[in-house]
Amino acid sequence: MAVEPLVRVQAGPIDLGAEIAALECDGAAGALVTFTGTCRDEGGRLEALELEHYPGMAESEIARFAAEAARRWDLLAVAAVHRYGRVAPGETIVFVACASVHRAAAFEAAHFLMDYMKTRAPFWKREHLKDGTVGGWVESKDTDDHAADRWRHVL
Amino acid sequence: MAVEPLVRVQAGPIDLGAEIAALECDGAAGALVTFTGTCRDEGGRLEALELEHYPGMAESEIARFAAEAARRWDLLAVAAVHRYGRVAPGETIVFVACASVHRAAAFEAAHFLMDYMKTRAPFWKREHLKDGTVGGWVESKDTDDHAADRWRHVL
Amino acid sequence: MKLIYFAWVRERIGMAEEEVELPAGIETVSDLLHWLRGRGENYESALQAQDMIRVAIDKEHSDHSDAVAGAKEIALFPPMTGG
Amino acid sequence: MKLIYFAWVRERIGMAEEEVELPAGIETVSDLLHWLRGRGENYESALQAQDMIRVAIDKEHSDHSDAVAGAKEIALFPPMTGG
Repeated sequence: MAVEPLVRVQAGPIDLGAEIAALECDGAAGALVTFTGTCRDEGGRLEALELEHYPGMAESEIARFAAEAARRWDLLAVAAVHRYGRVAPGETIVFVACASVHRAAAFEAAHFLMDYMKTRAPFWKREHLKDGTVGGWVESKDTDDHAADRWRHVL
Repeated sequence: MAVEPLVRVQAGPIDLGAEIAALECDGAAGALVTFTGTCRDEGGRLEALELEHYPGMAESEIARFAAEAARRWDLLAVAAVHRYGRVAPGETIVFVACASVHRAAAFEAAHFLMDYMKTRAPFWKREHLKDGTVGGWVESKDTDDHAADRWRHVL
Repeated sequence: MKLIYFAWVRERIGMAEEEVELPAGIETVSDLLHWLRGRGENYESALQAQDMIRVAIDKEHSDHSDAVAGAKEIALFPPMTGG
Repeated sequence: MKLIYFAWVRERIGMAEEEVELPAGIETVSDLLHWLRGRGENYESALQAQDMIRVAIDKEHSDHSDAVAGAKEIALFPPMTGG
């Protein structure tokens, strides 16, 4: 029985406490793993990150990965929330949560979901610097691609 | 430069929101992974779990694993909180958090810490059932030992 | 067919989206990219590192060898940097 | 020397801790466990699955082959079930 993933793409801040509270999966879950990706201040240089996204596809791709995680691991709840627009240093960019009876399943599913979010969800980051200039688009990393690739061999 | 692990063993409830808020590790962290272990209701049979612990050693062993996690991975913050005494279904038994610039480090360190908490932290669980009887002591699982063992080969 | 661009592909081409009529002979995404690059400096500058360009056909990730026939919306963009 | 017991080891022995004077010849944890088992039914019942008993000397995990000399507090308990 597959769980219904909770997926959202939003411009406003992500409220961690509310997201975790919303995951209450009755009395069956034992293990909850959450991942929170936060906007770094890049040594104080960064004013904000601008996140461009592909409306429609962003939601559908994240929903696809979340469903895949629920198919591969024995999960009781899956949530994935991603922001777009301007994000200030210290604010949450992405939140992922996986609940399971088994901690290994919860850890692996959350890690899998994040590796895919990094490389396959249609979002692009650009830096706005404190000195008023607009920095370049953030470049993708080979390490992220390799991280996503390794899940092809799981299960 | 090793981080100072935040370790606590306590009888009262664990406040997730407060624990996560206390982890603010300035502007440098990008990735935060948390693990929350919750008391299951065992299909409605369970009134509460009773957690016996070895005062002094519980704290020092958890602090030792947390320091080991900070030594093996590049972490900006580590927290580990474990309850003892009576815990009701739905309440948090254990909370672990690892923050890092890199998500893989945060995921692996938190998983490592939990695997060790399960097998090496001096806590013992006993079930109190809704029918008023005291169930047996929870038996340890070979799978937990194997989960902890695999980290011997990491790094 | 609707073409839609993101991030520096959008910036270099100078627009977020456009409607195009594909000439005969454009069968794959790769053909489409080559054709677009011939349309002007802005397209060439956006798409010259052709291997790097990612493609979604009707909001699904696709390969350069995939057919474009029947697509309503084709999106072109740099490697993603979400999360 | 102080001995301290937890969980079903504590319950079967019937006390949480005690002070003991070890006789000559008790050099390792294993020796200690054998000696304790000879002290009565309750000890035998608690410690008969001797390989399963975990040991901490002065609050550090130890092996059955470790020496007990110099220890202030030795704890005996079942496999842990925290987390």
